[in-house]
Amino acid sequence: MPRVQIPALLRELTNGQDMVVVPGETVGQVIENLDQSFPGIKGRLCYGNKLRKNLSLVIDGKLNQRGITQTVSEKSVIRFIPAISGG
Amino acid sequence: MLAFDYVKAHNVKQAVSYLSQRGESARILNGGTDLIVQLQEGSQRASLLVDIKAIPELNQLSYDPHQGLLVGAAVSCWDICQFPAIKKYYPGLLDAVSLIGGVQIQGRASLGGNLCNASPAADSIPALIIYQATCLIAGPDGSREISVEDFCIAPGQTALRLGELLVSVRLPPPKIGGTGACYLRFTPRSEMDIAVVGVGVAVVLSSDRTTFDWARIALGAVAPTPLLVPAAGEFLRGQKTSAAAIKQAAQIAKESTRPINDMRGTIAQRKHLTAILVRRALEKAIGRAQQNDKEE
Amino acid sequence: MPSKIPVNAIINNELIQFYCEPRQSLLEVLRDDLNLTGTKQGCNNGNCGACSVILDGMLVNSCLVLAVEIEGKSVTTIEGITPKEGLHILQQKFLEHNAQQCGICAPGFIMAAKALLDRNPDPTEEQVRRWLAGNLCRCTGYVKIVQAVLDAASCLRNSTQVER
Amino acid sequence: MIARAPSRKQNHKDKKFRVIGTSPIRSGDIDKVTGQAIYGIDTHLPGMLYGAVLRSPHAHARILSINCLEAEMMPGVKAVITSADFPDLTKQIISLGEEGASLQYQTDNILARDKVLYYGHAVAAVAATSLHIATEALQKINVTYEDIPPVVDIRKAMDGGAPVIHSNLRTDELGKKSNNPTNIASHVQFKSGNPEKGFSQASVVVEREFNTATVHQGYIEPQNATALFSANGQLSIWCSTQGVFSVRDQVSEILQIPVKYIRVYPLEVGGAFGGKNRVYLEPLAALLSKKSGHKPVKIVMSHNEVLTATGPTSASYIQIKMGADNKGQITAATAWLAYAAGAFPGSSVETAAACIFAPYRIDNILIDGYDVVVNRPWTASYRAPGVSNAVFACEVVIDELCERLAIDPLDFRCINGVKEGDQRTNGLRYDRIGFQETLETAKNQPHYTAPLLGPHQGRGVASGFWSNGGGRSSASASINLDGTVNLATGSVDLTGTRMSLSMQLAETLGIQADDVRTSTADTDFIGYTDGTWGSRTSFSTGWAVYEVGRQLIYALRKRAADLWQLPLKHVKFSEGIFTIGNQKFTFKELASRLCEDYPLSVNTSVSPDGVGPAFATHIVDVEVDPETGQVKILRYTAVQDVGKAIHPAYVEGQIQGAVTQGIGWALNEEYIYDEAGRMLNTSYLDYRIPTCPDVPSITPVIVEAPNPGHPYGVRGAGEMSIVPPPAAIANAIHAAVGVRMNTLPMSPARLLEAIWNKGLHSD
Repeated sequence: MPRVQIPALLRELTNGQDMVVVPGETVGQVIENLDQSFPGIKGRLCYGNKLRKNLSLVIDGKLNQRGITQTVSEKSVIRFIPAISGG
Repeated sequence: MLAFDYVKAHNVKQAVSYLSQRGESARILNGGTDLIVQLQEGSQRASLLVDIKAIPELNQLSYDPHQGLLVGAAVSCWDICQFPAIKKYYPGLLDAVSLIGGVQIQGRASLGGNLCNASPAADSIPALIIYQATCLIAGPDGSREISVEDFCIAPGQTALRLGELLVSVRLPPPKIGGTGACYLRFTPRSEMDIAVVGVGVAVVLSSDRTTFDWARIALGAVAPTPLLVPAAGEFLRGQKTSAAAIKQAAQIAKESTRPINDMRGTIAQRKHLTAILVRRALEKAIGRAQQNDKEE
Repeated sequence: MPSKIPVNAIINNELIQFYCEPRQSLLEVLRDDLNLTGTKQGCNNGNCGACSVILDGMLVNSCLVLAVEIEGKSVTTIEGITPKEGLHILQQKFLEHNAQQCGICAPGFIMAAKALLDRNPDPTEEQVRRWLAGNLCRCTGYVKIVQAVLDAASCLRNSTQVER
Repeated sequence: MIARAPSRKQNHKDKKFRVIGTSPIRSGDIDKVTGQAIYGIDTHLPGMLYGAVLRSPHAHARILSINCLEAEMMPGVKAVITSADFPDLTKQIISLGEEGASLQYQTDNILARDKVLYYGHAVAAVAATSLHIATEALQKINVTYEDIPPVVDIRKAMDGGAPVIHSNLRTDELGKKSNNPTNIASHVQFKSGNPEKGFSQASVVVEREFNTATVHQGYIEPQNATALFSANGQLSIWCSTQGVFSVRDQVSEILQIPVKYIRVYPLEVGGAFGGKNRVYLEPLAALLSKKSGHKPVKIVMSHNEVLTATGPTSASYIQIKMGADNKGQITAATAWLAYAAGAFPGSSVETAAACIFAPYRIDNILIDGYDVVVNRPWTASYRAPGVSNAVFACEVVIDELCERLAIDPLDFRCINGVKEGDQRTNGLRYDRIGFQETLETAKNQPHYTAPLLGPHQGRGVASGFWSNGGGRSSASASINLDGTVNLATGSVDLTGTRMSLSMQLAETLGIQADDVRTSTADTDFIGYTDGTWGSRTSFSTGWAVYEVGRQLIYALRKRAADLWQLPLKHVKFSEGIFTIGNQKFTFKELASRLCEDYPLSVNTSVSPDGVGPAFATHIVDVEVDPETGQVKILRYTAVQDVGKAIHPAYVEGQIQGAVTQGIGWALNEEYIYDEAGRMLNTSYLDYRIPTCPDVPSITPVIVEAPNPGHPYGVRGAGEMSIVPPPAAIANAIHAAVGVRMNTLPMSPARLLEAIWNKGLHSD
């Protein structure tokens, strides 16, 4: 099953765990299921049904533009990192 | 910019009458490098600008071994820097004038403008003071002459009375033999900057060049107006040109300062730099005095 | 509204009459009234040199000259040094050395460099850097500008028929 | 036809280029040296009015009333506007919920509503028949203020007792809001491993704090905008911007005008460096145009306005703690970053937090970042936003570690430097990167081993990281009958990207750079394209250009196959030559032959993954005058990995320019405020950007570790080299006179004070 790296500020919701295994075939499903086990976490990652504007999605170490619709594999590692601005 | 009228004066009399008629709200336009900026910012207002660049007396630039140097108030920094007699006899003035702005400013800014803008940090004023320069002033009640150190009375304020006009600046002839002078300033950038401290020194050394016969030290940006430090000059008279004497003179100069904290420098920094620059300027002036011997 | 004054001047070798208010700068009149927008507006207070023009042989910031002051005088702008065909050697060298990035300062630098080379055909790098102190460039770090000016100087020295 | 998703990994092994890597002259640049290039400030339309903006003389005050009557009565005045003239955004903002805040901030920054939040904050605007009349009219607008104590200092702003700038602001921690009003807008955190444990394994631990001042991009062309709001509802805008689409969308949101009615025209831009992404004047010009009876209105800021009222970059307060074992291995690092956002939230502290330790393999890390509002202009991006401050702190601490461990600073960086496969704090994994190459190259520079020639001279080094940007780009290309190609993209060209794009298309098609004519299209004529920021244009728009090139080739192959009645696979293209059966054609030959009766044009839009991060290592020699605190830069060598230099001469220029901005940041540039929160040094006389004699002839050294995420290996070149200079110079100053500077700028006054303090302590 995909694994999710929990952002440091959200580990208060996962009793300190920084990596959790969550079922799901898309990022969206993964977040839903994550919220089942750790209520409230979806509200911290998403605004409505979209990732928060100031978060970027990282899958297997690579930035991903496609947001919650992105499909993930059994071995995927999903991360949510602060978006980076440029000059 | 607020609206104003513009007139070109063709002689001193005309300029004086314009200035008298319009009073406070008339302003003299020379190079404009300060005035136009001030008018744009609104820090200065004027109903009339009197352009004095076409007045012959204000464009004089002459040197005579007996009369000394005469610089019309409208002569540009550029022309001053090109004038051979200034290079030869008034190196301290050349040091200062060549530091006023970049090339674009040099061609427009004038010695008279630098004086009349009366900035405490003006580069040319300490240099004029060390050469005992005097200001020739024309006005409704005729003309008068005052020494440069008395010309600036407060930041941005001069001794000019209503209707008066600075015509020219006169520098007495250099003392013969053993003379040297120097103006140094400190700025964070190497160009296009305003002095944090400016120091002018002039010295006359004994015939064997080992003793100060005479010295004069003036400072910029360390008081409300450019500052002559007679005590430092008097102390040096008769002293050997030793590191100790120079250090002492620098200390006297430092103690005479009344600097402020502002965006360009702190009190401590300005006092400290005064001593440093006085020392360096004296060393350079002495060097020049001895250099002149080799050339003569 | 204040009335306008007629001014007669030679601009880029042409006798021109225009009307302006005393408070209008030469820069403003060149750009807005005479459509000579090659002279760029930068800081408008004499600190950046983008508006450099040559007034009776002297390099000046046109933002610090009142248009009424040029009565009877001669002004040369970047448009005035560009030959009918080809480029001024300084313009050519700026291109070859990639001395312009955004390019807003380029006309001012070229006018300043011309004023230098007109007086000193063989400047040292230090002389070039000092002379250009009144012109700010925020893109290039000045390196390629200085190279372009030194290169143009040597070309001018080595050739007589290049336009000046 | 669908463009292949530009994400597959590129193999750059023994790639030979014909065009890429050369430095042709762009004929378009001729207009820049003759003065004929048209910038925003050169815009002139028939019947044009001139606008001017009234700005707050207070850093923090309540607006009690604004009376414009007298101004409106003035002859020549055609329109006066205040925030009351903006559409009511309440509904819009509520519907956006949390994210509505940013729209409110945007609008309030353009014209203050109930409060002014910084010295220079816009309050009203006028359009008149001349600029002078407009500025006179400003003085006839009567505003009554009620002063509120300002807070301009970041640490004071974080104190409980500080004046609160936004009563509705709460600290956001990834969606969780604090309870009480505060000036701390958000907190971001990165944590990995166990820092405490890491420090306990260190043989040397260095902990220091740093302060850096607010600095400005310092572009020469002031912000300006010209707008024509036609009677038919069409809004046309000509302005000095990094991104035409970004302007369109911001104006659309602020004025609540559908994007289809807004058209933004790109022009030459006289410098931007991150400062020309946000709109300031465009909505004002648009409203004034509408209110003045649909006349075009042009507004140009003075440089005083540019400095006081447009986004500079953040001042910051930073604490760093780093530990290393006796082999020079970093065992743990923590950073506490507080960045001043200015009047509204949104500093680049998150970017800084993500980049600060990125060059090093560190198992135990804790990074906290705080975004803090203060009564200063709203900060904007500036070349690698926020990273120079952070890297200054990190690399100075590293220099001290090296000193204590007696390890060569470049060796130390080699030991700890990241390599391909390593992972960043934020979880991104490095693909092919060039950090180690920059270190090796720096070591081998003659500069690094050259003797220093005088007293009080010192040499310093520093490295740095910049993530570079990706983002959305569109391009369209059409073939001319002579076989040349017209290329249009949505990327504003700040410093020569039209050339680097021409070259990438020419390379793809096997033609010469000057066979491609590249222009920037306005918002009606090209697909959505992000602004020219994040060093992204040669990368992302380069991708789009590569894709349209592939499409052209594919289309020509299909046409040739039809004409010659061959299966497509027998029409081949490689090395710029089409092989059709046994005949060979150049691109030009085939194009002119196949496009006469049936024109060929293609377009595409991309949003590529595979952004390649950049690294740089700089060496600098300085001479310090210990009696005045003045620092002279004697020699500077900047080694930077750009992936692939499309046009090496332009890349050199980018590096030299970035280093010079870094030198200004390091030595003299800073915003100076009085107690009332008014900025004092509001001109380029006292805001001291480096002049020509202030800098040496900077030596750029280009390292090329191709980015596998780009067909030609491009990473981006524009920003990276502004990052290391402050640290490198600080380290050189230490080598010269033995003082560790922890404040930017390291101005003569500050360095002198540091030298005095050292003197006092050393005896």
